[in-house]
Amino acid sequence: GCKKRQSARPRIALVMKSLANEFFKTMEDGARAHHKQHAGQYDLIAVGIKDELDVAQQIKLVEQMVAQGAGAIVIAPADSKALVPACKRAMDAGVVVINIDNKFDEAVLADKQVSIPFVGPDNRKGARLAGEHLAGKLKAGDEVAIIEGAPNTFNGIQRKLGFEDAMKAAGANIVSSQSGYWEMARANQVVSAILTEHLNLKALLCANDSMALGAVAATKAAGKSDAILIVGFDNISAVQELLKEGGILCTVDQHADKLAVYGIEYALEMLAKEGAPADKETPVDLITAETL
Amino acid sequence: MATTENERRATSIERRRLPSMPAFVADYLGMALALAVLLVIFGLAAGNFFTLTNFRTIANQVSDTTIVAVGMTFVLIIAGIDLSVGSVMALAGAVLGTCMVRFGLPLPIAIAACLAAGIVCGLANGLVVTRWRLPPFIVTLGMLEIARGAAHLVTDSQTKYIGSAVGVIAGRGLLIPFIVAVIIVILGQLVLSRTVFGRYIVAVGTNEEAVRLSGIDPRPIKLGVFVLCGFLTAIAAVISTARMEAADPNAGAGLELRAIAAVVIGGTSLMGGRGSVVSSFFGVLIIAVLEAGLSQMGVGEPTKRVITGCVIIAAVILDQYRHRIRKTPKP
Amino acid sequence: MATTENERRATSIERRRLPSMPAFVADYLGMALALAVLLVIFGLAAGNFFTLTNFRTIANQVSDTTIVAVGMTFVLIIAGIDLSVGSVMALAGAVLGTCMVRFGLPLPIAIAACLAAGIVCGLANGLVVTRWRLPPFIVTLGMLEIARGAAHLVTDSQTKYIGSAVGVIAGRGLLIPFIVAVIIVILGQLVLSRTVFGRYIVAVGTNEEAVRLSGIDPRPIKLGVFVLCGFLTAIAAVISTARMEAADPNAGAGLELRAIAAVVIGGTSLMGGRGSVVSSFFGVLIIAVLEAGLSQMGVGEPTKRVITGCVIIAAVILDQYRHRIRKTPKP
Amino acid sequence: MEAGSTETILTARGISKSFPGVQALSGVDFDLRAGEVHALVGENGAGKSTLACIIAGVAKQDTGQMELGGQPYSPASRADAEARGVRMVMQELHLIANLTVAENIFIEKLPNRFGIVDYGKLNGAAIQIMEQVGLADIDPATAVSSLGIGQQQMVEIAAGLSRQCRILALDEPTASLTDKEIELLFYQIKRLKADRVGIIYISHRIEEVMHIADRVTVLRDGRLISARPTHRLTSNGIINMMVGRDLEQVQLRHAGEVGPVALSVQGLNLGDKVRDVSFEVHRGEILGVAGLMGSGRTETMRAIFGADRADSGSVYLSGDTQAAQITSPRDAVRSGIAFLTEDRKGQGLLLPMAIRKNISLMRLDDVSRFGWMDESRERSVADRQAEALSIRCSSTEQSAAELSGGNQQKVVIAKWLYRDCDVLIFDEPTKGIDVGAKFEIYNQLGKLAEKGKAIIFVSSDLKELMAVCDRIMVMSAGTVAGIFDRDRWSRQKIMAAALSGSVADSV
Ligand SMILES: Nc1ncnc2c1ncn2[C@@H]1O[C@H](COP(=O)(O)OP(=O)(O)OP(=O)(O)O)[C@@H](O)[C@H]1O
Ligand SMILES: Nc1ncnc2c1ncn2[C@@H]1O[C@H](COP(=O)(O)OP(=O)(O)OP(=O)(O)O)[C@@H](O)[C@H]1O
Ligand SMILES: [Mg+2]
Ligand SMILES: [Mg+2]
Repeated sequence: GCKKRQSARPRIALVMKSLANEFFKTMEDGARAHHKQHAGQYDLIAVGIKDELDVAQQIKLVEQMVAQGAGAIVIAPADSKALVPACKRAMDAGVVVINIDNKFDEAVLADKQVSIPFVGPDNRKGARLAGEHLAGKLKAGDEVAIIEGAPNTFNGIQRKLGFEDAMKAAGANIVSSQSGYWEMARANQVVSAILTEHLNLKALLCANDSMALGAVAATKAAGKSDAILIVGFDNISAVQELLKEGGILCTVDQHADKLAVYGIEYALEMLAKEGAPADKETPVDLITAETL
Repeated sequence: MATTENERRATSIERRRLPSMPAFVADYLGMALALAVLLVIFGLAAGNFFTLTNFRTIANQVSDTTIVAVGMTFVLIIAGIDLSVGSVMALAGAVLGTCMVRFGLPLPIAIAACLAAGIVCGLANGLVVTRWRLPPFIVTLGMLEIARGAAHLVTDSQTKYIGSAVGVIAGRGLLIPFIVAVIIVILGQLVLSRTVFGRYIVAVGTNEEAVRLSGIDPRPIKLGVFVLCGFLTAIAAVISTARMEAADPNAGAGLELRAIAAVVIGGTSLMGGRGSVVSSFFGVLIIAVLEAGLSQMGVGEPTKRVITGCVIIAAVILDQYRHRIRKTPKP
Repeated sequence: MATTENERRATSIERRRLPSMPAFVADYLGMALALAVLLVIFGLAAGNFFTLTNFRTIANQVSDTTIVAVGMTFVLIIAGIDLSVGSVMALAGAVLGTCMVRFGLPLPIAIAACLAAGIVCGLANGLVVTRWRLPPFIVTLGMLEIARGAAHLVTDSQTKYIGSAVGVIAGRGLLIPFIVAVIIVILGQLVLSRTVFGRYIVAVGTNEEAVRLSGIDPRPIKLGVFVLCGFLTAIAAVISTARMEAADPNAGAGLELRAIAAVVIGGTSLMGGRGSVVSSFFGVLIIAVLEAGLSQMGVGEPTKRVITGCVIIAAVILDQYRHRIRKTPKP
Repeated sequence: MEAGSTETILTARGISKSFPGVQALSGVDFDLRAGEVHALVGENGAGKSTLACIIAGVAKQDTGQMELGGQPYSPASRADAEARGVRMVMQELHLIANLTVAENIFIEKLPNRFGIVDYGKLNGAAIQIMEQVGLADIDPATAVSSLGIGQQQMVEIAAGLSRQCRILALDEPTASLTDKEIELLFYQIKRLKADRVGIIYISHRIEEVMHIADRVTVLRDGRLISARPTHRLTSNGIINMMVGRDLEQVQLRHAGEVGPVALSVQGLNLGDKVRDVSFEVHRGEILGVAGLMGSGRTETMRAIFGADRADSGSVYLSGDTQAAQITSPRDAVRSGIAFLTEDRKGQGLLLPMAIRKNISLMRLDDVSRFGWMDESRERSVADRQAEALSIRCSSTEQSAAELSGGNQQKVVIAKWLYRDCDVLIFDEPTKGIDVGAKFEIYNQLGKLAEKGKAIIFVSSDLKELMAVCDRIMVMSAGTVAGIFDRDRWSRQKIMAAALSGSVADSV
C-alpha cells in the first residue's frame, strides 16, 4: 500500500467470499498474478470475509473499499440479495461494480433499479454437466442424494437445480436432499445419516468439493466406498488425488483463477469507456479422471 | 470540635468529588490512546484512511455491535453472559423482514414485532436463569441454537430483501445509526452509574448473596438485565436490517464473541461487578478500526485473524496493568 | 464420652463407604436413562436406527468430540474455559496434513508435530492465563482467532487430502477412534478422582486463593490443565484427520461450544470445583444421538437446532433437580 | 439496668431445627422484652446463629411457634422479617465490595428521584450514621473493598443501625473489633435500649456479655440450658453452663526454655500499611501481636509469608546469615513457616470439599504413592487429626461448609498441624470461637511451643494474649510501637502503645 495516489492508476477492489475457502484463495492468487503482469495499469486490493455466512462483514468491506477510493469493485457476493443495496450505494458514489461468481438476485436488482454486469459461470449448467456424466453410470430408478450448499446462496441453489435437472432426465430417484452448509464435517455427518437411512443409495451429488471429501470419508466409514459414486464441484487441489483413485467420480472447474481476472479486465474496460454493461459468461468444464 | 470535624469532612468530600473527574478521564485515557495509536498507524500505512467517508463508514458499521455491546456490558456486570445475541439479532431481523415482505405490514408494526421478538428471547433467557439458577452461559448457549433455528424457520432460510422501505431508517449520509448508538451508550452509562437499577446491577454482580440478604430480590434485577440485552439486540437488528435493506437468517454469526471481546477489551470484568458502558464503546471502536485498517491495507484474512487475536489478548494484559497501577500492588 | 463420639464417627464413616457405590451409579443413572429414552424414541421414529452400522458410525463420529470434551472437563473444573479447541484442532490437523502432503514426512513424525502444535497452543493459553491472571475466556477467545488464522496460513487455506496413509489410524470397521476415546475417558476419570494432580485440580477450582495460601502454587496446575487440553485436542485432530483422510483448515468450527454444552449437560459446573469425565462422555453421546437421530428422520436443520437448544437447557434443568434431591435444601 | 421493662415483644416456643447430621436446635424457648439486651451464649455449634437466623427470617424452623408483639410471627424471608421490624447483623460479612460505604448502608432504600440516585442526600445521611459508630474518618463514597475487615464489620453494624426496628440481632458483632470500636458499639446499643428496641446479642466474650446484657440465655448442643438475668450470674457460672463442666482458672503459661532465634524480620516495608517492622521470635516462644484495627498486623504477616510482596526488608530463618528468599506462600511453607489466615472461609478452606481433603491438602505426597492417592491412609490421617482437635462432625467425609464457624477454624488448624512447620503464624485463630475451643487452642499453642516451635499469635483480644504469650509486640499504624516482656507489661502500657501512632492517619 505504499505506492499510492497515482491518480492515473485506478484502484480495483476484489471483494471475495470466505478466503477460508480454497476456491476464493485460488481466485485471489489468479488476480494477484494478473496484477503482477499488469502492475502499471491498476492497483489491486483483494479482501474476503471470515466465513461464507458473514454477510454483514462483506457489506462492511464494500463500504470500506468505497471509502478507500476504489475505482471499481469486483465482488463475489456472499448473499445474492443483501449485498445489492451496498453495491448500489457504491455505484451512486461513482464506483464501477462488477458481479462475479454468485449472481445477484434479479428481482432485487430490479427493485433497486440498477444493473450490475455479471461475469461468471453458469452454475446450473456446470452441475448439469456433472450430473449427466454421473447419469451415464446409473440406471433409471437408482437412488441418489444431493448435499446442498447453504440454502440462501444463489450458486448453491443453481447447483442443486442443475443436479436435479440431470437426475430427472436420467430417471434417477432423489431420495434425500439436505444442506451441508459447504462444510466437510457437516456434510460428513449428514451423509452418514443418509447412508444409514437409505441402504440402496447409488450416488451422492455434492455442491462443492469440501462436502464431497466429507462424503467420501462417510462412505468409507460405512464400508460403501465401492457402491456409491460421488460428484463434487469446484475442482480444489485436494480432490485431484481422489479423482485419480476414483474416490470421486467427477467435479466441475469454473476456473476460479480466471474468474477474478475476467472481472478485473471487464472492470478496466468499463472504467476506460463508460459502456452499457452486459453479462459475460465464463467457461465451466467437467473434470474426470480422464481429463486430468 | 464537632464543627471542625464536619467541615474537614465536608471539604474532603468536596476534594473527592473534584478529583474524580481526572480519575474518570484516566479511565478512558488508556483506551483513547490505544485508539489514537491505531489511527495513526493506519493513517500512515493505508492510503485514504483519514477521509470523512472512511470514518463515516466505520461509524455506521459499528453501530449495531455497539448497541449489542451495551447490553452485553450489563449482562457481564451481573456476572452473566449472553451467547445468544447473534442469533437473537438474526431472529429479530427475520421477524422484521418477514412482517414486511410476507405480510406486507407497515414499518412501525414490523419494528414493534421485531423488538418484541428480542424482548421475548431476553425474557426467556432471564426466566430460565433466575427460575432454576442455571449458569447464563449454558442457557444462552441453548438460546443461541433455538433463536438461530427460529430465524431460519421464520425466513424459510431465505434472505428477505426489503428495500428502501426499511432503508430510510439508516438515513444515508446522516449517520443516524451511529447517533442512535451513541445515545444508547450515553443512556446506558447513566443508567449504570446514576440510577437505583444500575447500582443494584453492580451490587448483584459483586455479591448476589449479600443483595439477597439485604432483603432485595436479585431475580427481577437479573431478569431485567437479560430483557434489556434482548431489547437492545433487537434495536441492533432493526439498524442492521435497515443498513442492508435485507433480513438475513445467518446475520450476526459470531457476534456474541465479538461483542464480548469488545466489552472485555473495554475493561469490564467477566467476573461481574465491574464495568463501564463507555469503555465498551471504546472496545468496539478499537476492534472496528483495527479490522477496517487491516482490510484497507489488504492484509490477508488469516493474518488479520492472527493480529486480531493478539490485540484482544494484549488489550486485556494492558488493562490488567492499568488496574495494578491504579490500585496498590497486590500480587 | 469421647469414645462414643469416636464410635459414632467410625460407624458413620463405614456407613458412608458402603453406600458410596450406589451413589456413584446414581450419578450416571440419570444420564444413562436420558440416553436410553432418546434411543427408544429414535428407534421407533427412524427406520434403520437400531443397526450395527449406525451405532458404529455414531461411535466413530463422537470420538473426536469426546476427547476434546475430556480436556474441556478438566478446564471447566479449574473454573476455566477453553474457547480455542475448535481452532486448535484445525491447526493441529493442518500441521499433520502439511507435514505429510507438502513435506512428505512419515506418519509418526507428522503426528508428533501435530501433537506438539496442540501442546504449544495449550501452553500459550496457560502461560498467558497464569502469568497475567487473565480470564481464560478472553485469552482463549484470542487463541481462537490466532489458531484459526495459523491453520489457514499453514495450509494456505487449502484442504489437504492425505488419503489412506493417515486413514489407517481410523482403521475401518475396527472402531479404533472410539476405543481410543473410551480409553481416554477412563484414564481421564482416574486422573481426576484418583491422583494427586486430580485432587489439586479440584482444589484449585474450588478456591484458588486458599490453595495458594496453603503454600501450593496453583499456576503449574492450571498450566498443566491447559496443556492437557491442548494435547487432547491434538489427539482429536489426529483422529478426525484420519477419519476424513483430509486436513481442513475450517475443521472444528463451533466445536468449543458443542464440547462445553456436552460437558455441562454431563453436570460439570461452569463455576469450577465439580465435574466428572464419564458424565461428560454421556453428554457427548446424548448430543450425538440426538443429532444423528434427527438427521435420519430427515428433520430440517433449523428444527434440529431448535430441538438441540431445548435439550441443552432441559438437561441442565434436570441436572439441577438431581442435585437438589441429593442435597437437602439450604436456607 | 432492669429498666423496669416487662413488655415482651418476642416469644419463641419449642424451636427445633436440624441440618443433615446435626440437630442444631431442639425445643428451644426464647423471649425478648422491649428495651432489653438479651445475650445468647454457648460453644461453637451450640445453635446461637441458627436461632437468631430463624428469628430474623433467614432460616426456617422445623417445628415451634413464634409471636411478635402478641401476633403470630412466621417470617417467610428476611425481607418479611424486616418489614415487621426484626433485623439482624449476621456473623459473616455481607457487604457488597464494589459499592460505596454509603450505598451499602442504604442499599435497601437508596434515596432517589425517579430512579436516579440522589448522592448528596445519600452521603449526607451516611455520614450521620457512620459518625455514630466511629467511622467518621471514612469518606462515605469510598468503595467498601478498600476497607480493612474490622472497618467492614463496623460498616455492617452501621447498616444495621441505620434502620428503624423493634428487634435487632447482633451475631458476634465484636469478633474483629478492638476495645475502642466496642465502646462505640456499646454506646449505640444503650441508645437503642433507650428507644425500647429489643436486642439479641451473640458473643463469645463473656466479660462483654456481663457488661452489656440484661439477660443471658445459654445454649448447649442446641438445647436451652438457662435463661437468667445477668446480675444473678458470674462469668465462671456462664462458662460452666456452656461447657457443662468446670474449667480450671486461666492458667498462665510458664515460660519454658526459650531456644535460639527461629525467625527474624528486619526492616519490613509494604506501602504505608507496614513501615519498617523488625522483630524476632525464638523457638519455644509464643510472641503475641496486639494492635488496633487497621494497625497493619495482617499485612505484616502476609508480607512475611510471601502472600503479598514486600517492598523491602528481609526475613532470616533460624540463625541463617543469609536472608530467606520468600516471594510466595510456597517458599514460606517450604522454609517452614505456616500462616493461618483470619478469613477462614475465604482463604483457609475448600468449603464444599470434605474435611478429609482439606486436612490432607498440603501433604498429599504423604498420602499418595507415585502420584496416586492412598485414600485409606488419607482417611486415617484425617480422622486422627480431627480427633486430636475434637472437631465436631458426623465424619471427615462431611464438607467443611456444613460445620459451625469454630469447627471450621479447627479444620484449618488441623491442616496446618499436619503440615508440621517450625514457625506458625496464627492470625486471629480464636475469632468467633467458643470458650471451650479457645482453651483447646491455647493448649495447642502451648504444646507446640514446648515442642520447640516458634509461634506468632495475632489477636485483638488482649486478655488472651496476656494469658498465653511470652512476649507481646504492639503494632500501631503499621509500625512496631513496642515489644513487652511478660513481667514488664500491663494492660495500660500495651493500650498506650497501640494508641501511640494515629491509626486515622494511615487510612
Ligand atoms: N447451613 C448449614 N448446613 C449444615 N449444618 C449447619 C448449617 N448451619 C449450621 N449448621 C450446624 O448447626 C449447628 C449449629 O450451628 P450455629 O451456626 O447455629 O452455631 P453457633 O452457635 O452460631 O456456632 P459459632 O459460635 O461457631 O458461630 C452446628 O453444628 C452447625 O454445624
Ligand atoms: N483487601 C484490602 N484491600 C485494600 N486495603 C486493605 C485490604 N485489607 C486491609 N486493607 C487496609 O489495610 C489496613 C490494615 O488492615 P487490617 O485491618 O486487616 O489490619 P490488622 O492490623 O490486621 O487489623 P485487624 O486484623 O484487626 O482488622 C487497613 O487500613 C485497611 O484499610
Ligand atoms: Mg454462629
Ligand atoms: Mg487482621
